Amino acid sequence: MAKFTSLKEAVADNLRDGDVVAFEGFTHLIPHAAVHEAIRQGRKELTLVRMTPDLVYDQMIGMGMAKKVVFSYAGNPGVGLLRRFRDAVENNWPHALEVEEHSHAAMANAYEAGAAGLPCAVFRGYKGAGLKNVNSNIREVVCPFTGETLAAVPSVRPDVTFIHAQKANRKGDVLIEGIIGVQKEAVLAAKRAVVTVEEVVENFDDVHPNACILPNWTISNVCVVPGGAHPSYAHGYYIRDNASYVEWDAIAADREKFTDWMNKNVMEKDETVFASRIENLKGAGK
Amino acid sequence: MAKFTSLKEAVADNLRDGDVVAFEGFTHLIPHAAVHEAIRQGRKELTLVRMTPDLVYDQMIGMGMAKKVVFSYAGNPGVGLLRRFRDAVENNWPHALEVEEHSHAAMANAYEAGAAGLPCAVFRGYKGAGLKNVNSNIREVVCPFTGETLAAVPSVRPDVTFIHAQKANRKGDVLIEGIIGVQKEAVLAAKRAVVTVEEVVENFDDVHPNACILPNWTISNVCVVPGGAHPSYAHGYYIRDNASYVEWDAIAADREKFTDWMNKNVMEKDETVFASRIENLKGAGK
Amino acid sequence: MSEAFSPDEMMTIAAARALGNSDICFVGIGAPSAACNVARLTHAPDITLIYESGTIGTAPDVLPLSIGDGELCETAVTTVGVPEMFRYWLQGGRISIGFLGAAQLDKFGNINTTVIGDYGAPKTRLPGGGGAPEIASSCGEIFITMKQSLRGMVEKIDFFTSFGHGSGGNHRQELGIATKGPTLLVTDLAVWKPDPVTKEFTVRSLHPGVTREQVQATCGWEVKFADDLGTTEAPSEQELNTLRDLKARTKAAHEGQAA
Amino acid sequence: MSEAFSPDEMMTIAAARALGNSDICFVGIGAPSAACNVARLTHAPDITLIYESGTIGTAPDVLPLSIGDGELCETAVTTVGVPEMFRYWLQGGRISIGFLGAAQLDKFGNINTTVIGDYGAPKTRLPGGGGAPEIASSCGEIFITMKQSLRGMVEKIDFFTSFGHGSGGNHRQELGIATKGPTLLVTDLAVWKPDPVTKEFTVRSLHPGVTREQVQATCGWEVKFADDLGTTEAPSEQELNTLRDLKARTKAAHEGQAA
Repeated sequence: MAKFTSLKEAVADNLRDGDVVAFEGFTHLIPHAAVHEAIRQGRKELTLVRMTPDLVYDQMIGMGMAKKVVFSYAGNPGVGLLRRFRDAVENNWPHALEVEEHSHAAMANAYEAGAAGLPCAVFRGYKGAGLKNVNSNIREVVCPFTGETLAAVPSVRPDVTFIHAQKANRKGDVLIEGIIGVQKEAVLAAKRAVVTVEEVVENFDDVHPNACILPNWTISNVCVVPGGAHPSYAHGYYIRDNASYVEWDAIAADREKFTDWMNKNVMEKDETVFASRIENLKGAGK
Repeated sequence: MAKFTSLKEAVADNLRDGDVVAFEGFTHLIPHAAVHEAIRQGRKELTLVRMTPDLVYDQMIGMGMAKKVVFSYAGNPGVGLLRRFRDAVENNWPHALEVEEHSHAAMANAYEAGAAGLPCAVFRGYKGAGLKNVNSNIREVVCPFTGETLAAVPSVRPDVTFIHAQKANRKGDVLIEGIIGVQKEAVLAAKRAVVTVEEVVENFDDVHPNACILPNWTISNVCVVPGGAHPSYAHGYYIRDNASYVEWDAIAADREKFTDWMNKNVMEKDETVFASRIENLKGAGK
Repeated sequence: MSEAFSPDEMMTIAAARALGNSDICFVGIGAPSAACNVARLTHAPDITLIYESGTIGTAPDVLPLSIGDGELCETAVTTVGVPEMFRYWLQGGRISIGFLGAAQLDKFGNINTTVIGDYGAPKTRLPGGGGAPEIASSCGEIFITMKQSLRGMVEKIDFFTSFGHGSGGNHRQELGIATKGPTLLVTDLAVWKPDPVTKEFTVRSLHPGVTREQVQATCGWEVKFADDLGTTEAPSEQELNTLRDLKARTKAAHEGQAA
Repeated sequence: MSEAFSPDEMMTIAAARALGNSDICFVGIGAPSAACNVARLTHAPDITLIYESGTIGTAPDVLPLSIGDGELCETAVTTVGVPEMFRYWLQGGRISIGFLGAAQLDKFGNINTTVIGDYGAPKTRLPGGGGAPEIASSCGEIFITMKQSLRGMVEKIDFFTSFGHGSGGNHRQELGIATKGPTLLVTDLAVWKPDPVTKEFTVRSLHPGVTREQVQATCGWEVKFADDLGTTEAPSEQELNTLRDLKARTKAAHEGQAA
C-alpha cells in the first residue's frame, strides 16, 4: 500500500547498493528528480535497466554508480550520442561498465513479461541481427505448432522501479496519461516501486475508465515533486525543455565540465529545485 | 480503410461459409445484431471462436451454422447452462459439433498473440488441468533461461471478427469504452473486421489520449446499429437486460420453443429492431 | 442476539469473515461475489475486489448478475482489457485470494465444472472452466464455497477442471505450482480446512445447529473432523443485515430492469 | 520553375514522394520525420504516421526533436503503450513502410548504428539499434535515407544492427523473413533501388546537377548505375515551400522553448 513520503525518504527506503533498478519513462515523464536523489545518496554497483538510457543514465554512469547497463538505445534523442556512456564503454571512465544490449522490441517485451510474471518474453525478432552474437541473453524458442523459431529474452524483474506520473489521488492510486511508454509494466515487474507525481488530487472520479491507473497496492512510495521530470516533460503540465537536451551534449563532452555541472545542479540541490526549473515551460508551446 | 455500410451488406461482404469467425465482447458490447444478421444470411460450417459463447453462439449452434466452437466458458452468465450448446454436444442436435476448449487465460493470450502476429501464445497455465489431456492444441514450451515449462496454445487468427462499439467518428475510427474485453485483440488478430456502433460523431477530439481506439485502417466495415448489443449493453447508452438473459434459459430449453423464438425474433426481423429493444433500458439503473 | 438465518446466509458470511482489509480478491459470480461484498461492507472496507472482466478495485452497490455488469466498471479504480487482466494481474501473482465454486469437488479441493461423465461423450455438458484453471494455480490461495450434496462432493471427480491438491501431500509442488491452493472450504453446513500434511479437507467447525451426521450425509467421501471441532460463530446482526440489504438492493435493481 | 534547393532538401523531398496516401509509416527522427510530414502536407494527406513512442496517426504541426514530444500525442488518433506498439502494431505486420537511417550502410542495405570497431572494445560507441532490428524485419518494406560519405557507405559494415538483404539474393527468405526489406535508398545525391535479383543497391536517378563521379566519390563500394539512369525531378515550389515552412515552424518552436 503506497505511503506518501519525501523523495529523499523514498530513495533511502527502496534503493540499495547492488540493486537492479529501472528509472523508466519513454521520452515523456522521465523521473529526473528521482535519479538526482539517487545520485545524492551515492548508491553504487547498480544494474541500470532502461530502454533509452538518456541523460539520466549518462549522469549516473558518469558519477560511477553503475556496474551494468541493460538498454536498447543509448542516444540523446534528436541530439546525438551519450558522451558519459561512451566514455565508460570506450575508456572505462570512471570505471568499466558491463553492457547488456537489446532491441526496443526485446526490452518492451521483457518488461511486459516481467509484469506478467513470466521468466522470459517470446517474440519475433533479431532476425539477422548482430546482437544475437554478442548477447547470450538472446536465445530461441520453437513454436510447437508451426515450427517457427522465435526470439526469447529474460523478463526484466527490477528490485525497484522509479517513475514520474502526472497525478496521485488521496489514496495513492497513480494516473499516467499521454505517452505512457513502459511505465505500467516497469512498476508491475518490480519488487518495489516509487512514483513521483506533479500533484495530488482528491479522487479520479472524472478520469476515463480505461485510463492508465496504477492502484495504490502496486506502489511502495508516492512523492509529490512538481517538475520532477524536467528537462523531460509532463503532458498537461509543462513541455519538454529541448534546449536543455541540446546543452547537455556540450556539458557531457568534457569530464571536468560534467563534474562541475553535477556538483552545482545535483549535489548541491534538493528535490525542491525542480519546481523552479519548469516555471517558463508551463503552458508553453500551445 | 473502413467503409460505412449497412449491417446486411457488411455481413454479406465479410462472412463466408466455412470461415473462422469471432463475435467478441466480454459480457459488455456483445454484437447481437451482427449475429442475428449472420443467422438470417444462413452461413454454414463456421468455426465459432469466443471466450464465452453466451446466447449468441447458443443461437447459431441451435440454427445449425457451427461446425466447431473454440471457447473457454459455455454458460449463460449468472443464469446457468447454454442449452442449445448442450443439446449439440450431448445429442448432436441439430448436428455434431466439434469442440476446442481452453481456459480464459489461454483464450485471452491466444487473441493477444493473434493481434501480435505470433503463431502461438506462451503463458503459465493449465498446471494440473484436465484440458491438457483432451485438447491437442495445448502444448508446452521450455523457458531457455530457467527451464520452466510453460503452456503454449495456437494464436487465434479469425478470417473475420465482428464487434459492437459505442462510437465511430466520421473517418471510421472506432471508440470502445468501459469493459473493453478482448475486442481490440480480436479485431487486430483478424483478416477482416466489422464493427457495429451506437452512433457516429464528428470527431474524437475530446476523448482521452489513451482510450481504446481502433484506427479506420484496421476495420473493413462500420455499421450504425443503435441497440446492436441488446440484451448485452453499451456502457453510457443502455444497461444490460438481465431479464432477457434469464428468459433465454426457458426458450433454449426446448427445441421447438427455440425455433419459434428464432423465427419470430430473428428471421422475420432486421437490424432496425434493435433500437426499439433498448427503449426502456436507456439511462436506467442509475 | 442473532436472528434466524439460512444455511446459505451462514455460508456467505463465514466466507466473508475469512477475507481481510489488505486482500486482493479475484471474485466469481454467485456466493463468492456476495461474500466479498459483505466483507467490504463490514470488516474489510479497503479490500480490493477484481472481476475477470477487467474491473479492478470495484465497489458495486448491488451484486452483478454477470461478471461484466456495468456497475463493476462504474465503481472500479480502473478497467483493463481481458488479456492484461490474465497476464499482469492474475499470472503476475498480484491476487492474494481466488474464489471458486464447483459442480463436483473432491476431498483434496480438485474441482470439476466441465462435464459429468466422459469428456468425449458427456452425460451433462457443464459450462467449463473459464478462468478457473489459472485462478487455481496463480492466486496466493483459493477459497471454495459450495452447497453440500452427494452429487457435488464426490470421491472422484469426472474431470480436473482446476487442480487443488491433486492426490494430496506435496502434489502441487511436484507439478511446479508455487501457490498454496485451496486453504478454505465453506459449505452451507461447515467450515473446512486442508490437513497440513495430507491436504485432505477436514471439518474445523460446524455451523450452528448442524450435526456431524448431516455433514457426512451430504458428502460423498468419508468426512474427517478436526480433533478440536468447533462451532461456527452465528452471523451477527450487522453481518446479516448487510447481506440481506445487499440482496434486497440486488433483487430490486434486477427486477427493475426487467420491467 | 523551381528555385535553388539544397541536397538535403532534395533528399527529403525525393523520399516524401515515395510515400502514398494509404501508407502506414513507422517514422524515425531527422530526415524520415521531415519526409513523412512533407508527404502528409502535400500529396498524401491521409497517410498514417506512427512513432515508436506509441503515437498512432499523428499530424504534428512542427517536427518533434525526440520521438516522444508532446505534440505527437496531442495530434494522434490514439496513443498506446510501448509494448503494445511493438507487439500489435509493428510485429503484428500492420506497418507498410519503415524508415531507417544509418551510421554505416553496405550495398545490400544492411545497417550499422551500434559500434565503429569491435563490439567488445569499440572505437566509437554509437547509440545502438533501438527499434531498428525489428523495424527492418517486420515492416512491409524499408526506406533508407542518409547523406553519402565514404565513412558511411562502406563495403563492409562493422556490426549488423539491422538486416537488409544480407549478402544479397534470397538471403532474407533463407532466414525466414517474409517482408521485402530495403526497397529504396534516398541520399543527398541520388535515388537507389535494389537490383531485383542480386538485391544490390543500384542508382536509378541522379539528383539535378549531380554526376556519376560525385556519387562514386562519396560511396565506399563500386557503384552500379541503372541502364536507364534518370534524373530525379527537382523539387516543386509547393514541395520546397512545404518543407521550408515546416522547418521554420520547427525552429521557431524549439527556440521559443529554449528562451
